[in-house]
Amino acid sequence: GGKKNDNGVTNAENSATSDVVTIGISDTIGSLNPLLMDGTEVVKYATSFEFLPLVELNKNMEFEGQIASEITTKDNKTFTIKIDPNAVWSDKEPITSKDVLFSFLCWASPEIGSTGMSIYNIEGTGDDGFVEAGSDSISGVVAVDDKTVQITTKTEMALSTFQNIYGRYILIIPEHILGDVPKDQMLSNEWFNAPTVVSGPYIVKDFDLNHYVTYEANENYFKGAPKIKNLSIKVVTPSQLLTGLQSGEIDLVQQTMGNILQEDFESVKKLDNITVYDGTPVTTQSIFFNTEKVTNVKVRQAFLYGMDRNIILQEFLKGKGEIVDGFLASAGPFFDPSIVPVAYDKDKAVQLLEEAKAEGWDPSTEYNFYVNSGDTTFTQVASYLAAQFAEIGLKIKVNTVDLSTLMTVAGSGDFDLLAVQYSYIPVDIFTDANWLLSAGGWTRYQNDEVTKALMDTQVTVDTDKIRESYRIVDSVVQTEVPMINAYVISGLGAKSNRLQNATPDVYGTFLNVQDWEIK
Amino acid sequence: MEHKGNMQRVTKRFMKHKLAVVSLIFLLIMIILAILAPVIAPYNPNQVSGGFSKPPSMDHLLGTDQIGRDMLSRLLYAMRISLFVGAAATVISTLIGVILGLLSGFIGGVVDSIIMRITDMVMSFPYILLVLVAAAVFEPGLWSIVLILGFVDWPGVARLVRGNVLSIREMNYIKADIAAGMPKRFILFSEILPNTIAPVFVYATQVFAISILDEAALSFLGMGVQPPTASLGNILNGAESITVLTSKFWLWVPAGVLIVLLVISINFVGDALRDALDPSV
Amino acid sequence: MWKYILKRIAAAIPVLIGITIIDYLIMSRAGSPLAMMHGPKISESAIEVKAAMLGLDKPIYLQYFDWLKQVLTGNLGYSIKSYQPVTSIIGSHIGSTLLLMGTSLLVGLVIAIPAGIYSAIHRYKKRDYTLVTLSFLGTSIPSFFLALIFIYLFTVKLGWLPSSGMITQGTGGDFLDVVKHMIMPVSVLAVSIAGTNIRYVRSAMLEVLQQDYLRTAKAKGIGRFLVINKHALRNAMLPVVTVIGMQIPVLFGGAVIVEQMFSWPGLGLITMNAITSRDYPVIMGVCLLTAVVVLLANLITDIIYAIVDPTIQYR
Amino acid sequence: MTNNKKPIVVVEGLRKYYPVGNSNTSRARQMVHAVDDVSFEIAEGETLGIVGESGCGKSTIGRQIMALERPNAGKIWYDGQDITAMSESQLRGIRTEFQMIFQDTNSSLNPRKQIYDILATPMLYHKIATKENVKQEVERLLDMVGLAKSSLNKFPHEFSGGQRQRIGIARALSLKPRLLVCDEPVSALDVSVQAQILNLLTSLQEEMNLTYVFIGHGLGAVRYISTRIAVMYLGKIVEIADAKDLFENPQHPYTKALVDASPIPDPNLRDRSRIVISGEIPSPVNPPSGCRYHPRCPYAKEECKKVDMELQVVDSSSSHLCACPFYATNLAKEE
Amino acid sequence: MPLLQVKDLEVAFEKEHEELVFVDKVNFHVDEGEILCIVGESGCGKSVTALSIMGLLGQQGRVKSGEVLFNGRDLLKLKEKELDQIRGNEIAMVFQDVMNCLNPSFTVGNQMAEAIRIHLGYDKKKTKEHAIQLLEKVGLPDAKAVMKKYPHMLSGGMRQRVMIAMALICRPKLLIADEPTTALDVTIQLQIMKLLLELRDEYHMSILLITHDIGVVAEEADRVVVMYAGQCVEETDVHSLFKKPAHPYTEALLQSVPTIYGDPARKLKSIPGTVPENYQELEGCRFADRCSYATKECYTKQEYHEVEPGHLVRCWKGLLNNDKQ
Ligand SMILES: Nc1ncnc2c1ncn2[C@@H]1O[C@H](COP(=O)(O)OP(=O)(O)OP(=O)(O)O)[C@@H](O)[C@H]1O
Ligand SMILES: Nc1ncnc2c1ncn2[C@@H]1O[C@H](COP(=O)(O)OP(=O)(O)OP(=O)(O)O)[C@@H](O)[C@H]1O
Ligand SMILES: [Mg+2]
Ligand SMILES: [Mg+2]
Ligand code: NI
Repeated sequence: GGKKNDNGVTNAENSATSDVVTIGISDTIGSLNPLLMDGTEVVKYATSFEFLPLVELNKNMEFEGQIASEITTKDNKTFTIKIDPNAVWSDKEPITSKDVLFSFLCWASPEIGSTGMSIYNIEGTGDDGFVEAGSDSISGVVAVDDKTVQITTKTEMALSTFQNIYGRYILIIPEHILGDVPKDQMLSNEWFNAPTVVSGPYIVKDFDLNHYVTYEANENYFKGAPKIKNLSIKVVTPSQLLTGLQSGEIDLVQQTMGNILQEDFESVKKLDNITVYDGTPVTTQSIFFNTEKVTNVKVRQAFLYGMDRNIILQEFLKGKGEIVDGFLASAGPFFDPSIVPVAYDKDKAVQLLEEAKAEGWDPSTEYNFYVNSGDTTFTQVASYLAAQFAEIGLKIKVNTVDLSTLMTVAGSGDFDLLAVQYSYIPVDIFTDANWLLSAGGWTRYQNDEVTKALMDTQVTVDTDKIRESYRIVDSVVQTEVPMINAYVISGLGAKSNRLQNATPDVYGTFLNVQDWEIK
Repeated sequence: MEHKGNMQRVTKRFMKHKLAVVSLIFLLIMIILAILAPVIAPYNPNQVSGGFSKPPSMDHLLGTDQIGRDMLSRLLYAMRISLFVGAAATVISTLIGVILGLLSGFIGGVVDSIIMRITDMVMSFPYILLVLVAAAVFEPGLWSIVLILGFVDWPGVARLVRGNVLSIREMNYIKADIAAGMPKRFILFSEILPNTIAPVFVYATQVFAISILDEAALSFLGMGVQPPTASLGNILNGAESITVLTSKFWLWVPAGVLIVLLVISINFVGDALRDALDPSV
Repeated sequence: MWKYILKRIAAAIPVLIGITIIDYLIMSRAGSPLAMMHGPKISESAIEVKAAMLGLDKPIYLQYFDWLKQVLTGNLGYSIKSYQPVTSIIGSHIGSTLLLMGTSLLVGLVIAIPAGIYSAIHRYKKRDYTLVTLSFLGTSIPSFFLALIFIYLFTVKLGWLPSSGMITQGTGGDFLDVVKHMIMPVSVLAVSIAGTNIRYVRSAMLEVLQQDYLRTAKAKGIGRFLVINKHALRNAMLPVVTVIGMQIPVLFGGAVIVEQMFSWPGLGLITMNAITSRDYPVIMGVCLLTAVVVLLANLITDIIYAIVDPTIQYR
Repeated sequence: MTNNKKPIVVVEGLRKYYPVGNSNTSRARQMVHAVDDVSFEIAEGETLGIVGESGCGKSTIGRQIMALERPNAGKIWYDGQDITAMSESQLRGIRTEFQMIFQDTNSSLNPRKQIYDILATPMLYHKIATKENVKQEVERLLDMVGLAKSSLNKFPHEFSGGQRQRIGIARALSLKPRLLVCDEPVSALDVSVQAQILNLLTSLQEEMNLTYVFIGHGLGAVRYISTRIAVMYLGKIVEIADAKDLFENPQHPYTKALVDASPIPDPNLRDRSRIVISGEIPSPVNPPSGCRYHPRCPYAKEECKKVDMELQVVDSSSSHLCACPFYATNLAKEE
Repeated sequence: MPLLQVKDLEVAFEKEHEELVFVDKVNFHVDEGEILCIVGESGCGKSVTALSIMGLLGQQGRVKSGEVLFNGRDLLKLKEKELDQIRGNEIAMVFQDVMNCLNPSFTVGNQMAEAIRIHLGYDKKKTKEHAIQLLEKVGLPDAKAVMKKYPHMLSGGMRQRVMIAMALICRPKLLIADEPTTALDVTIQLQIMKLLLELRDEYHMSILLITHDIGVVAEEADRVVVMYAGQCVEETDVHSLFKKPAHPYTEALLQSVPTIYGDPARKLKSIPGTVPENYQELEGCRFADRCSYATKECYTKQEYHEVEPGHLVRCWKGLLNNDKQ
């Protein structure tokens, strides 16, 4: 950062750019086909500029209607979706139940075989989440009328969970355009590269998944024509986010799509053409134990006591984040402040290890710790942790591998410890926690108390009850330590001062994209 | 027993390249430093011994890195790793290259064609692509980098040796050996091999330089030597941030300069060796 | 000549197939692209369905044959990640990679050839030593390091040049705009190309300068200009042509890093991403393409060689 | 004169063809007819000179006699054994008996080996010397070829061309051969050194009862050292005779042209009449039909184009063979 | 005034950082229309002498002192540009190594044309005619076809003819031929020598012929300069050289040549030893160590003096040795 910023903003771009708003991201876009959603935020946002989901989370972590005006349930098994009466496609065709049914059917078609999410909990689908090949409907998804759809699930599901996964990730696509396309051609369908009809605020003009997407405003957007006519997404390296912001090549960086390097935080803040925003802390750096390999609870506890998370937070994250135990971060409705995170206690850790030794633990064990090489901050933290653990007599071997390898290792269980950046959505911890703390999940940790508590969250709509259930889960996690929450990141978002009405945050940044404006 | 007279001649000619002499001295010092790293490094390279990203001070002559490890110690160890990777990769590729080249040139015929086709293949692999794929596939680690780099560089050596063997085979002293009824192994190992060593040696210096650069590039891309093990490339990896680049010079300048100096010295030495070993002068 | 070309192409085919086999074997060790998909939102059985759809459940040699069959029909398959046809992914990026490589090569040679000649003519003088030292420096600077320094200087400090991409986002990208974006990546590549080639040109030139026919040319009194630029240069270019041909693969490698550093929309970045996501139809496509490019480059070098060197006869 | 001695080498119908050009690029195999149906004998103790223009196949014959290559056709008997029929291992047993001296002194010694190693290794391998006496043997050899003992530890590049040639001779002699093939051993040397080597060769021959095949294209040197001389043209022997006979009474028009073309170091003779033959030696890939010399021969007749002339005995002496039956008569007519 | 007069020419080369004199105070002249032969063993400085006349020494070589007067002008003082006016124009040169002396990348026609155009300024058509005419002159059948050929397609003899044709482009007054026939077969050698003699008569040029073949000297030369170890040791006309060689080296040289003429049983006289390696450092006669007549006086400085009119020798004994016989 330093002095150079005082010399004023250096703008290497020519003035033709001024009416284009560029969003800088540091991850490539896997696809622009909503059926190919791969779980990355980048793909979700890039595609939902065109195709809206039923609902979306806003800054306050409340669900706001997109296509749906509301989703309700009475018994946590049947969910009623009311489609916004104003909702229309860009060709002025109204968005109807047909479109919703069609979109759900696509996700359940074995010919398409979507792997972004399987909807196996919906009545009428198999264990794999697919209907019989050739089916033209899912029995659990029915149209009540033109603007109302009813979905029945096999087991109980909290409304927030329903909304979070089915509501947010299934983007509604136009049946009247795509209805006749054979299902096995949907994924490679060229139409998605240049859709003629969209429901969202923007429509793709040109793209190169590894480098950029440029959008044009959908003048018929039912929530109002976007004020910015040209929007674009630009893929750069994390370090270039800073240069891009400084030079004006980038107007906005959102926390989950663009990962501004920790080292650059100060520099970004110092840019005088830029306003920065601290994101809601939700992305956690989780360290999972393979509890089948690291069986001794005392040893796992020793790891927890032996790491000085405060120092890490201060030094590596420059204080941008928080420390909690368990899955829930302070944001969101279910957080229970009564769970006080374990404090760094070297002596306690040593003592725990002594006890473990007495129980037959072999102190010469070297633990394989897998770390994502793409996460530059945590690779450094891992080195730091290795040094810290060494002090209490725990030997770990840090293996820095790329994400694919990490995932393969995670799946095969060939690890002792594994660190992954994981966003637990505050309103729906269930989906992730339930999977992670199971025989098939990464921790391979099974505990009936936890399972029951998690199930409890799904059968009630009472926030206090849910909070209580999650408290049980988190306190078990704190004592049994199948997972350590190293820190919760509050990412840095940034916005050019010429851009009005936009606020980069973890959730809801793009809900009002049609109102964005250039000064 | 390499003869004194010959060695003297080579040494004398080498000495005329002043830059090369300076480079050689520099390299030797660096190699000694690298070997002695455990003894002379002020700190354990993986131990957090000071503040985070602190500029150079009396305690830490080159400052500390992002997690408070002593930069000087890390640099010494990094150099050790980089030199090791370079040297080991060079040894491997040179060995493979020499063996295949000798076989190819001496036996000829089908063996030659097969070896040359394989050489073509390896040479036609877009080289860093192969390295990248392999680095992503095989678990990244010191030895896999060494093996990958070693595997990638041998075709050049093989071709060089083969060419040499083919031309030496036509030399009259080989004919004289055949006429004197000397056995094949004598001709191969006692006559042909020693005469190809000099150019191979010169070539090996280039491979050495390239291997160090490649290791650095791979580590920089996060596919090479993995942290916490320090290598010159992955130290530089930390400098990708513009902030570090502009305001924390001690985190990247020493490593960058060291790579450049090591590689350029090796190149200078290799160049001078080529001159000194050239039998035609 | 045509016969020769055909023959060379025929000889290249086994090499190509060999390369793809090796590539495929390596790829198969890389693990499944589906590993990334495991997670809370997906059931194991859904992944099995997907694997069957992609043919990933078959033995590796069968997968390879399927792939080969596909390739022979001119179809490189679809990206597992984006389901775009590999041919169109490659097709839309090869241009910018070739532009970058070609320009860099050109710039590199435009520097290297005169510098090499100059150096050779002034052998053992200060200027020669300076140029040779510079050329060594050029080859010794890691390209990513140079790229960092350039970005620091020209984007951060001076703000003259954009640091990423090929055109200014959102504009059509006129010629000047592209040129501006190209300056840094091209310079980085050109520095190392020039560095390597200055020495090749120099030594080729030195070799030629000692040849008897140059003495003949001088003895004819045709003047120094013609002697150097006609008689010497033509012959000195022969070995240089070969060397340049051999540099193409290396150049491709260098481009990967430079493209990554400058977010250049070329094949390099595609490849890097494909590798990290194990998108092997794309990786195989790129590998095949680069192998073809390299083999073609070899062929073209040989043909150029034959054109410039009349002593070579093809049959 | 030579007839009463038993031949040490008999060459019969020797042919050696080489494929043209690079094997990768040529499709139809064209052949260089390097040596084409050549027969001769070498008697024990004599020196057979072979002369002819460059590329006419002289060295090729030398290499066949040395069994360095296998001929395409024909047989070579060495001391009654057919070496063309022997396996490589059988050959190794008798290889020491015939040795070779090369023209190119640069490439005939391994530049990285000391003279001692060059000379001692083969002797030790063949057990001609033992570890104890090998040094003595090497010194004796050096002495024999007129080099100082101090040369032992030197490298080839430390010697002049003449000295290197002496080392080459020493190496050939070290294995106690009976036959020595000298392939232009003096062509690259200066006249003063040339004379040294020629004299050395003759004295060694007397001393050790050696048989020489002396290949050369300088007629002077060949005449000086040879007892019998074969003249080659384009892969064939056109005339073979005792040295004196050949120069005083050349029978073949090509021999005559060669003799005429050789400069004589006496300015008083410069105005003698000399035949200048036109053109150059044709390509051995497609040699001319009939007598291969006919396109350049000033006396060529129609017949010469068709009939391939065989070597025939010339009346004057039974050891004088020539492949041209017309020359003498033609010459007579012209005069 | 002689056409070419070389006076006290001294040429040095830089070798391993020291300057070694390889041509030491060489003196000779070439008269109009004559053939002057320079003979000597390999490495005695013949080529270096010739090259310094043409200003073609290259980078490492340096003329330390002396004059090369051509028609009265000192060539050594001319600038490169002025020299180009003379090279190929008034003085032409033919080299020994025919295999390497023509540029392999250009056709014969091209290589001839460039010189014609630069020196004579002819247009395209005339240039071509001139070139063809010259090629025919040097006895190349089918000159038109030869024009289109690359050097590697020609045999050694043909290349040498092309070289000669190139040398003749401007009807030079002096032709320097550096061992023009050494690499060729005897029959071809004779053809080329005959050609040179014919051309000399036709063009009335002088030829400076460098050779190490005594036979060629005897057949072709008018006058002879004998060089040994960088120095001229004898200069005289060809007849007196063979009849009464004044320098022991010349004498030994003549006796060491095996010849097809005369008594074959005659034992060759060989010169013992080799040329001293560091002859630059020798004070006295450089041949003394190999000379059968050497005495103490030989190890002092030897003057190059005239023993008979036109007969120079660098031996204090002069013709004394001849008298003994
Ligand atoms: N190994 C080989 N491969 C192909 N052709 C060959 C080979 N060796 C010789 N030749 C050809 O065979 C012919 C005879 O060659 P050879 O070396 O016997 O000639 P030479 O009489 O010794 O000539 P020179 O006097 O030049 O040594 C030549 O045309 C030559 O090109
Ligand atoms: N370019 C050069 N660099 C260094 N030394 C040279 C160079 N050219 C010639 N010499 C030296 O000058 C000396 C004379 O060489 P020159 O070529 O004149 O001999 P020459 O009489 O022409 O011999 P040859 O008969 O072999 O052609 C030699 O000892 C040679 O080593
Ligand atoms: Mg030969
Ligand atoms: Mg010479
Ligand atoms: Ni020794």
